[in-house]
Amino acid sequence: MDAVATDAEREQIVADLRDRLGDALVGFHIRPGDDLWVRVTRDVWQEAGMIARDHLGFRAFEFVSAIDWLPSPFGKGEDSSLDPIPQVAGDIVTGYAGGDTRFQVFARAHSLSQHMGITLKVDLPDDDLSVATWIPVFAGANWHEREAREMFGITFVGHPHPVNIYLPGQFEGHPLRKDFPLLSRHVKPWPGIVDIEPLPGGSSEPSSEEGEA
Amino acid sequence: MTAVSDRQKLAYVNSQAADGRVNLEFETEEGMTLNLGPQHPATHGTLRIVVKLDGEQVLSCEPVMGYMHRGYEKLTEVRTYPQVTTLINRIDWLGSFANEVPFILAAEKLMEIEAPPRAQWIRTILFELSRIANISLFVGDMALHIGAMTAAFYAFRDREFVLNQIESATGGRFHPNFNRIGGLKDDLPKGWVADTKASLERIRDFCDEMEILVEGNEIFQARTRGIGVIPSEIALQFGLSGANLRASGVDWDLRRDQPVGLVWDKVDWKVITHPDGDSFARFWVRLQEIRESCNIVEQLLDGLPAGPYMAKVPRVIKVPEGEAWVATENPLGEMGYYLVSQGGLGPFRVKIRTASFNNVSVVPWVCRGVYVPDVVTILASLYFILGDIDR
Amino acid sequence: MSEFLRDYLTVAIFAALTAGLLAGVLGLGKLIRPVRPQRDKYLSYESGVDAVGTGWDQSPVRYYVFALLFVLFDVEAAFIFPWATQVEFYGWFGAIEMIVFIVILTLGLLYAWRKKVLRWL
Amino acid sequence: MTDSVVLGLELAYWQQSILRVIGVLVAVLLPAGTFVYVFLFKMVSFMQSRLGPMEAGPFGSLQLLAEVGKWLQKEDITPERADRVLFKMAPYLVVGTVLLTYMVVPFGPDLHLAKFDTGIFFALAVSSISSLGVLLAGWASANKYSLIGGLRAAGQLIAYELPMILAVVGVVIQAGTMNMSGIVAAQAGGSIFGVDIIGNPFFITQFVGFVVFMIAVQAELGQTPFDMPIAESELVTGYLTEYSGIRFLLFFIGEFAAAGAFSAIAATLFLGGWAVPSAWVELDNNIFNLLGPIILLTKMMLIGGFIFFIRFTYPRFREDQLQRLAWTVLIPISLANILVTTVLKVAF
Amino acid sequence: MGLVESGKLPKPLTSLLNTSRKYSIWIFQWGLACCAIEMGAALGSPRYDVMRLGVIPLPASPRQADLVCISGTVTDKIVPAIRRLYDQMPDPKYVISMGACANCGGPYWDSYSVTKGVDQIIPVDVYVPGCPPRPEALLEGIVLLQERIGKEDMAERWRGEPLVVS
Repeated sequence: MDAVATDAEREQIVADLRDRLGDALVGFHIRPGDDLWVRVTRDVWQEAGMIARDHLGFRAFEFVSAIDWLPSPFGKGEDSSLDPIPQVAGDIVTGYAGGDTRFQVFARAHSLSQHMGITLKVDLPDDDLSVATWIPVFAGANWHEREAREMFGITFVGHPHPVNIYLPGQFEGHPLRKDFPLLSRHVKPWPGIVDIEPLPGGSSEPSSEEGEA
Repeated sequence: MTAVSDRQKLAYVNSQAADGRVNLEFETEEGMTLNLGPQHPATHGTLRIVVKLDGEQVLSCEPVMGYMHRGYEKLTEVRTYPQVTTLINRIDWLGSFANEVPFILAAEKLMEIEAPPRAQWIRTILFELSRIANISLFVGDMALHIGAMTAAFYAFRDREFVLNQIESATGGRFHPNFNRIGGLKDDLPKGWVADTKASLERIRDFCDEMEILVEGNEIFQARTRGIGVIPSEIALQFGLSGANLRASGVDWDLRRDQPVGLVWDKVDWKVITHPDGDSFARFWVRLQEIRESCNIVEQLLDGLPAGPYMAKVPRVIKVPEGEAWVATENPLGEMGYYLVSQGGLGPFRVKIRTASFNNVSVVPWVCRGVYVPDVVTILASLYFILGDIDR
Repeated sequence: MSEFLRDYLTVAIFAALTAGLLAGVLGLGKLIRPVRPQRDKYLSYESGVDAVGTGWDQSPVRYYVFALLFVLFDVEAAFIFPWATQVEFYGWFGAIEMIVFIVILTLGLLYAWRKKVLRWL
Repeated sequence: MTDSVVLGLELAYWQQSILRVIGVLVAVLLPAGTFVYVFLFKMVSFMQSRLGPMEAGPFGSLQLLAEVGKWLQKEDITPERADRVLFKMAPYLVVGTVLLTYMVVPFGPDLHLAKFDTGIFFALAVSSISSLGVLLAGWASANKYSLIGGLRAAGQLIAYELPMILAVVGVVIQAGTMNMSGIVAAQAGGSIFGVDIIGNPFFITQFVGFVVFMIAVQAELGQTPFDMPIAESELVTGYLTEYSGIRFLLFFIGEFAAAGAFSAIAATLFLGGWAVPSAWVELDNNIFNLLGPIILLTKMMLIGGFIFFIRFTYPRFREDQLQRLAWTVLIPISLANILVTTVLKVAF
Repeated sequence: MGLVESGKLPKPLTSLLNTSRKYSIWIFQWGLACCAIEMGAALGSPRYDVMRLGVIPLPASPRQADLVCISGTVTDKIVPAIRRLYDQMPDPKYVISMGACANCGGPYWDSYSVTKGVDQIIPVDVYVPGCPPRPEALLEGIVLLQERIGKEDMAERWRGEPLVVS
């Protein structure tokens, strides 16, 4: 794949988006020849989706989900000397295209004609975890938003049927938040990484099956 | 064995049973509300479809899932990368090998290593074999749901030949856990190539048999043609993928259009599409895809390169910071992993985009005004796997 | 007793014996089967969740038009049978009469067909 | 005919009656059991390249006894919402009518329970009562799957009953009688355009009627292209959903006994019943009284094998498709068949 | 009410009844996850063919089942349904717990939504280990269950509280 050419394509997409959204496009990240991340403000979340669908050709829907950037207060549960439990309330490190807050909603669509995808992100302020629904953009977002709602406690404004999709009705808490503890791990500690077996291909000796190939 | 604790347990169970009343708002004055599931033969496991009926006609239909929700996305956050592989091949339990691949590819992308060519070829071969094993079961299963019993037995019978090959290469019938970051666990055993070619012949015979027994049957056609039509625009709106999308006439196959890290672009094959978008089209497309997969595997077996099957990777796998999205064309459709790493031994966040979740989300749209038997036909033709919906 | 009636007597005896046999089998079952009453055991099965409604919800029977047609045709069929045993006796006269009768029936069916009632709504 | 001579024995009427009742009970349960074992357990298994039951007895031949013993021990559950009386009555109705259907089937020249002049009419009338039993079972269960299954069974009744009756009319025209023994005699002693070497089995001269009749039988029995009342993949087990224990076993026996009954009726109407073409040898009645049941059973197995072969091969129709098939294809065809038969009968 | 329940049957008759139960096991398939496919292979695949053993995989309704095979991950949301369908089966009834998830939670032992073992809600007769167990393993489990049924004393089984959960 020609990295330079696709790079230009993706930059063009960002430029188009910036034309239409103006300052509402807060950040973006391009991995040349591979992928594209764009972060917008909360006000234009639905509009950005519409633009991506109607004007940029991202017609096929992939998913809507969210991410909690808080470092886990419980460590990774790996109970191992190799990866010591980090301090609680460490600094929030966000990913591509940046981020200002703990919760970020991101969605992805791809373009059948250009053979590329786009990840749109939006920051949610901690005191108001709500964002406009994407159902008008892609009808399939319905269930994804229900999932994100129960997993993170995010409200999708305008969602017609905001009930739990996976969890039992009286389930308490939002499991995918980083501060949701997995109780079993506290009752019974994970045996941890006892031993790391040597990787089989490490020696990279020539295969004995070459004759067959 | 004490009676008291039993009663306590029962009390707990009964309190949980309150959940059985989810979606009671669905109940209205008119018509009959019927639950198909959670335990129902038509739902391959534990999907629950609440249908409101007028006579035998479906007025509206609402899937209720989560009965198989195992919390994958949370569990991946507390596992290391090698452990995650074990876990995620249980998402779509029929195409386990194919589940591992996109995750491994996403991790490899962030680590900026590439598996050696032999590993890529073997990955592609096993990927396609798991597709054959998966879809051949679909063929029998769809026939079973329409009432033809024998086809399902043939599917189970001939699928075993492929499972044998997967087992002899990887050691596992179902959950191979054969991928490693940077390559594979092991090389192929001796004589595997010839055996696989022999089993492909079996599968081709199976396809012929199914074309006569199921596809060519007038009753089957009467039951599936024109039933559950999904136009291409709706399919894209709901994010359908895989054979469901191609059966709606959209010429889109990630194997051809975005062959990340695997070698489909090295062989000659064609993408199967069908313009109708009905249940028959979905069945037909899948059946033809088995044949195409056989072709792909055969060509790949002929051109299998020599060399190492594992790249140089560090002993303890830590993936550098970053985000990566890798999707592949799995048996059920597009399966993608959005992997966020912050440099630890395990992922920071994994968003698993499974095919069935999106595929089934179209059910309320497509199941309006059909008859009860058609609901079963449509569900069977959309071909979902519960683990793939609920994760 | 005439032979004709005796055959019906046999039927009656046989029906009684059948009922007795079935009752015997059920009684044998009652003798050796267990009874373990539990609350949930007697709930209606609906795939493992609480049933919505009583199970006797009203539901429109869409095939009532077919049922009406069926009654008509069934009565006509009862007229055909006695003639059918005596076709040779009545010869061409009876045959033509019956052909006219059947053609009228068929016209009725065609009418229903044209009126599109032979469709499951 | 107060006393008749059967197998050289002079028997009083009551002795004959008892013998016949026992004979019919055997004749019902034996084919039903054979059908279950041969077709449900073995034939389908071989079709699906399996073996079927092997452990209970040699080649699993005692499997049936195990089934009966097991079902006798199972708890019999009546759901609390069900209409208890009707719920318990439905299996009687289904099994009882099937047993009554056998009454008119002749197993030999003298081996018959009742020799009605309206034999075939009686059989058709009684057999359709079992659909009422199914409807009762479906309604009384107070279960939605059952209710839908029962309604489908009723819908099915009105779809296949007419083609079946009209297909039989062709046979009656040819035989000139509704008496089952008379129909057998007409086939054994008949001729096809003067050729009498194989008699006149009506499945040749009434082939259209035979096909229509078999399709209708498949629907009457609820076997697979028409098994909408049960429809495992849609309605769990349809009208049987709430039945357990011995009552379920009765339905189960009823299903296979009905398959046997209709095989017997079809064999009698179209394959010549207990008789084989014997124009060239002199065989007296007593020999046929011995051979008759065996011949009939063989023919029943042929027809039953066909029924179950279709059952395990074909997918299922939808209810509206069955209605359309019945009213726009089967009924016109069988009416045309009657006309053609009449004209030929009168002309030749 | 029943003669068997009160233990009044002579021994040969008891063993006859046990034998008939042993060879006629109608299996109700609670296919939940991966194991469901291996169970399907055991029931449906001609290579394994569970019908040889007298296990009839016909019933789709719990009312006609003798044996329920819980195969796969049991989640907290499905627990009430499992319990109810178990209750709706007529006695005598048996349970096979198939696979690591149904036995103890398996690879999802630390998940927030998975029940750690189906034996918390219904009494299990045979545990089949594996993830997923091969179909042969399920057949072995069924043979073990048959042996157990053959030696069973029904009066013993039915003594005591009907609501027993072991």
